[in-house]
Amino acid sequence: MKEITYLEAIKEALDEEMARDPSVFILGEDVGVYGGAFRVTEGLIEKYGEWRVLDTPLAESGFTGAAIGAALMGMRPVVEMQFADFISCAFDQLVNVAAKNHYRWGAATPIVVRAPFGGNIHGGPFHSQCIEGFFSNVPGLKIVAPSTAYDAKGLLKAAIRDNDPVIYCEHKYLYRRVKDSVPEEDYVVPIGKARVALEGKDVSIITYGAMVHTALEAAQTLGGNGISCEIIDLRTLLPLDKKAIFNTVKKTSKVVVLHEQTKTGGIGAEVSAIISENCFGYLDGPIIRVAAPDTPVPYSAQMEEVFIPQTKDVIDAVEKLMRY
Amino acid sequence: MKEITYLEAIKEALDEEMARDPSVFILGEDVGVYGGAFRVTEGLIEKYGEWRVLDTPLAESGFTGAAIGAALMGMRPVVEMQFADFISCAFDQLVNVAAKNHYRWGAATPIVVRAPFGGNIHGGPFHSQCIEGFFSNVPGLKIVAPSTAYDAKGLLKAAIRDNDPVIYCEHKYLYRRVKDSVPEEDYVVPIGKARVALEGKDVSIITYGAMVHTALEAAQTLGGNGISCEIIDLRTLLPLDKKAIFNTVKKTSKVVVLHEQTKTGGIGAEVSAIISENCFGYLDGPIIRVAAPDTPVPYSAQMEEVFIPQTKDVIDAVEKLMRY
Amino acid sequence: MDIRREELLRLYYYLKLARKLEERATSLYHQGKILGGVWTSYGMEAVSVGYGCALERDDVAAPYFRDMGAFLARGISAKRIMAQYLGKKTGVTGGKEGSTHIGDLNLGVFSFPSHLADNYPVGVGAALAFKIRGEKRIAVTCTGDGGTSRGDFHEAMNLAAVRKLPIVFFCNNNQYAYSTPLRLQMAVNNVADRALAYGIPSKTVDGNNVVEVYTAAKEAYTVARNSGGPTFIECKTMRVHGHSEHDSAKYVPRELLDAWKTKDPILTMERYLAGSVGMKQEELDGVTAQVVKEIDEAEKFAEESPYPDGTDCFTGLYATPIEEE
Amino acid sequence: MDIRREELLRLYYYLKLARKLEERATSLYHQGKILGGVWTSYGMEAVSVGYGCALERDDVAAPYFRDMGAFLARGISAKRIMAQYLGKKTGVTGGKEGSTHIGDLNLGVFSFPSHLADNYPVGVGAALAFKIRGEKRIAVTCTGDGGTSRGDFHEAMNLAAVRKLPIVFFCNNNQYAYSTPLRLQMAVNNVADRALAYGIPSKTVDGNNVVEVYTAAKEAYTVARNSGGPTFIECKTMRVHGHSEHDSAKYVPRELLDAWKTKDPILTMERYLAGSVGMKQEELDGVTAQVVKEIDEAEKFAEESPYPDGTDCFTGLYATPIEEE
Ligand SMILES: Cc1ncc(C[n+]2csc(CCOP(=O)(O)OP(=O)(O)O)c2C)c(N)n1
Ligand SMILES: Cc1ncc(C[n+]2csc(CCOP(=O)(O)OP(=O)(O)O)c2C)c(N)n1
Ligand SMILES: [Mg+2]
Ligand SMILES: [Mg+2]
Repeated sequence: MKEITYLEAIKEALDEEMARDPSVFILGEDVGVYGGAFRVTEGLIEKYGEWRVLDTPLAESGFTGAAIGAALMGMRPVVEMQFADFISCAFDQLVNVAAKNHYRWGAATPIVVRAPFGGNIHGGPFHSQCIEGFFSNVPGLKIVAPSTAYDAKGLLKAAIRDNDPVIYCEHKYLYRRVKDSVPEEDYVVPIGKARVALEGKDVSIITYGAMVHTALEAAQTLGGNGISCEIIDLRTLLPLDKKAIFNTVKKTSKVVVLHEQTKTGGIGAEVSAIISENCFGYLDGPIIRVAAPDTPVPYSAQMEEVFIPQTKDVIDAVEKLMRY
Repeated sequence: MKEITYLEAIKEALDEEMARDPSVFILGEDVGVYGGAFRVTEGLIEKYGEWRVLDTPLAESGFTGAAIGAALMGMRPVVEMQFADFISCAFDQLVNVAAKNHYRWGAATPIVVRAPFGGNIHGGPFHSQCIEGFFSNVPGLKIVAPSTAYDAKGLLKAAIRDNDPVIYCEHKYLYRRVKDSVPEEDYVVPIGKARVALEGKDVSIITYGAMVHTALEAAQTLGGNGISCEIIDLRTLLPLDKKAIFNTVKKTSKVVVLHEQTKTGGIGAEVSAIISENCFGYLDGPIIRVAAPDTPVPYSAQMEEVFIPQTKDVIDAVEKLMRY
Repeated sequence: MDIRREELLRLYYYLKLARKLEERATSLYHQGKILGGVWTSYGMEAVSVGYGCALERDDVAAPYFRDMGAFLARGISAKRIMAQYLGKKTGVTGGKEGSTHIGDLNLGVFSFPSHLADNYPVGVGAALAFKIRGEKRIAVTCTGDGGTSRGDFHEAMNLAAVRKLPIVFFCNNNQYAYSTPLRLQMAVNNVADRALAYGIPSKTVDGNNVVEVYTAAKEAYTVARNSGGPTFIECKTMRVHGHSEHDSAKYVPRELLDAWKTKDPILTMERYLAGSVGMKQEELDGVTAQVVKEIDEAEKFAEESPYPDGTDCFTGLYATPIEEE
Repeated sequence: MDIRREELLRLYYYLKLARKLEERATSLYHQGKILGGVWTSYGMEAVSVGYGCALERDDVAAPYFRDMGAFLARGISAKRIMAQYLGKKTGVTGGKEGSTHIGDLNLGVFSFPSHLADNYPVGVGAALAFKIRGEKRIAVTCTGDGGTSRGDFHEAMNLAAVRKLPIVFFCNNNQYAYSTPLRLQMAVNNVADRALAYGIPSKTVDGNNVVEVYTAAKEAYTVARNSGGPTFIECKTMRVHGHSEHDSAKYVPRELLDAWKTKDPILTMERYLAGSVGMKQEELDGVTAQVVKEIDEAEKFAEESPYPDGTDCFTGLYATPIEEE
């Protein structure tokens, strides 16, 4: 095992997969010579050449479409959005071409779209968005969102090897702030499987991405107050790991769903809905969502702090629920 | 009062608003001389000229962006998507420009985007989609979806007069199949308000669009079996009319959410989640969603029939819930 | 370019096959047997027959919906296409999709996503794959005049030009996008002028002359195959009927329609074959007989094929399904 | 074109104001007072000063993020902009947005959505409104060389051309899109060549010469204002520093940077004013003094302004809020 950052984990996954499989290649803006806006692909063009680390014109729909075409011809493209926010420009290609190819005509489209998402970096409305909600009603896509270096590496490898289009939501706040152990040898984290980030018995906090760390912090304080939290890190947002979700609900009977995404129409809505539908008898309190308010992400530090769910918000929600 | 079809209601709303307010104009593909693929705008170019009923090049992002710019200059554009499915090409302009203008810099963007949506017309994967799910996690937009001629007219008028971007989901299956009474005089149906389509006491069916009629059919059969259904026609999908939803839940304590949209990440998830969050104590059974399966809309009649929720599916769900 | 006799006959065969197949589909539509719409390439068959027949086996095509000739020339059989129209299980997509939304990776042809010009970037991606792997294959893609107004057209053309990819772009310029005439679509005289923005060489050919399309295609394919980069080929033709079977096209001036009807691509080809090439009428009749037989068989096959099960709608979403334990 | 003395001084004033304001912002950034990024128009000020100053009061601009000159020339004060950088309540957007994401409908300037070229269609829409209402106003929009590769560029240019709308398109061609050189962005020699695809007349001007930009703008505005339709103006310049303050731009050849540093737009203008125009140094110094004073005041204003309340984040989503009973 070795300790690496979340960002290094992503880079290693790319590097190892490119070394392993010549059909893997990277395309996007400034991914080559510059090494990407966040330096995730730094050094790869030197190693794999300018045809496998391809600087594209500023044209998200065009290069995403091109990735789809290359995938149909047996390649495994990894598309980098410079910021997740720009995925909106490739929405049509992802939703109507990539997502539907297999169902419509049996053609597999093994592309990965890396989407550096999330706020807390003073990026304002266009460099902070959580974009998973755009795609959660789109059958045919898979969406993953790691919270640790271990999962970042393992999920990216799994995504690259998967035969379906995968949107890989990497939280840019975690790039250099999260560091944990990954094995020296090759491994994957299977798509579709959540993980128990913390075992507990009184209440379940179901979350993903940067909020996993917020939940862990909250759980520590709550533990001190005698409340034992179980934290589920979803890891895959589409499709959801229902079994893991139902298991924790059956265990604790109390649920807080936490995400940085805005509340209405977020992933939390679906988590809540499947619980109501399938575990109603196990619940002994309302399913509470802690999420960002329904607005764009504001720029000023004062507002952004209120906007993004904080540890305190989670603690309040759990305590409220425990009093129910 | 007079009887008109759903399609005529939309046309009348457009005509009357254009006559009332010179800043209202229409743009889109084939809306002028041809009168629109579904003939909704037929006759309007003759009346208002080619600068107020504007045939555009085939460029959804371009003409939606242009509508936004015109709106910023005081116009009230009504954009027609030829089929709702093509709204994906204008996703970026709607989500990142229109939806965020007011929050970001206080600029109102009074545009209406007409989106002929939904299936049951053998349109296959690209001419049958429900697109409301793409936008339900996008703060700043409003989404409406009428089920009757009365609402179609009143909501379109309200949408045109509203100062925010409104996505107007008109169900194309209903165009010529639904006919009801509208007043002779001017009226609007307020955005943000659901309606009770049928009063009942045992179970609430919360739905919208074409499924309102499916729910009504189901309720008739169920009524015969002694089960009294209350049907809520949401009419506005973003933001939801929470009060109306909570009221019916408090009344019946049993909820079926019904929509034609695919299940995961659909509007039903949010409806379910706000109920769990706010009315948990009133519920005496799981919140059941009846929705399309998580796939694209298949073409063949056999598959499409299984895909789209049918009256029988609603009856089964209600009966199952009553047995809970 | 010298075209061999067999090749000319092949072009003629596909022109006729496309025509007869779509005529039959149209009649099935009017009998109420096709539930969705029917959009044909009637009068424009030379475009996709021309570019489709000029391809080599390992090349790929990313067509649009009016490219029946290309689907056939790539090897998708009339039987499978007829069954597709009827929504049968034996159709190219097993009923999941309708009409010409067909593709088959084994035959090197991509399905068309309705969204016009979406296949432009996708086609470019195939060319990119060939370039990365150093394969001597090329890709082609096609859209209507209408589709060239879309952003994806622009992004695809530009990307292909910058990377000198082995792709040839086609445009079926049939002068209308649904009801919208060219003058409301663009302010240039030729769609080919659009290529100037990308540094892509372009050519405007008579889209009703299959030999001309085929010849221009072959030349451009050779350039692309030899690392010479993309070409844009505008095929000027005319949609001599409605946008689809439910459109009477009364927005098109009669004279324009009449003028173009005399230029029918099949008549044009027959005149050429009988004239310059000196082919006998019997030879042409032989082709026609073969085509009619094939279409009859296709119709019979399609009619007799079973419909899919309704529950087939649940299958095939993912290529790598997620195992639920 | 004959430009009046006052107008030349106005151009010079805005060049200096943009320069000083962005220099100050950069220094505030390095002091850790600006939390988001800072992207400047350093060395490229002539582009947006030129096109911005050439506008009439009732015209509107839909700029991109490197258009400080246009924001200032439209009348957004240095004070408000400085407060904007610091995320203050008195900033143009009250803290909701950062840096040059500013707009003010009262001053006829649209905010820039990060997504490059998104403002191209939006600008076209403003022109469309003027055309529909028969007003003699024009719109302008601007993007970088990078932005011209996007679909929205294409769709906007095409729409404006077809409808002959009163809009003038600008491109700040500073030869790089972030780290990406022109040769990886397009296969044409001039960005202006892109306009050929639309039948839009175009012009390439020296983007470091404010008088040249201004003159070309004025001419194109007159054409647009008199129903002559759109023009595309490419301003060739160079981004003589990194993409933003955190980029050292080491991917740019030194010689290129050095060559362009001697062409600084302010030096160029000063040479011109002192030379051909025969302006006295004192006059120029007077402008500089005025600018420095203004920037000092702006900084003070910004620093002393309050931050917004955190809970302001909940306000302002809708223009027509929905009443909850
Ligand atoms: C992005 C998009 N918008 C709208 C449509 C609806 N539509 C289908 S065909 C058509 C006209 C197409 O015109 P053109 O590209 O010239 O092709 P043609 O039908 O003339 O062959 C339109 C608008 C579509 N398919 N895709
Ligand atoms: C659609 C989109 N994709 C990516 C980005 C991220 N991005 C910000 S600036 C930039 C480069 C812009 O280059 P150019 O248009 O030449 O403008 P310049 O910065 O050179 O003035 C990129 C890629 C963006 N803003 N918008
Ligand atoms: Mg056409
Ligand atoms: Mg640039």
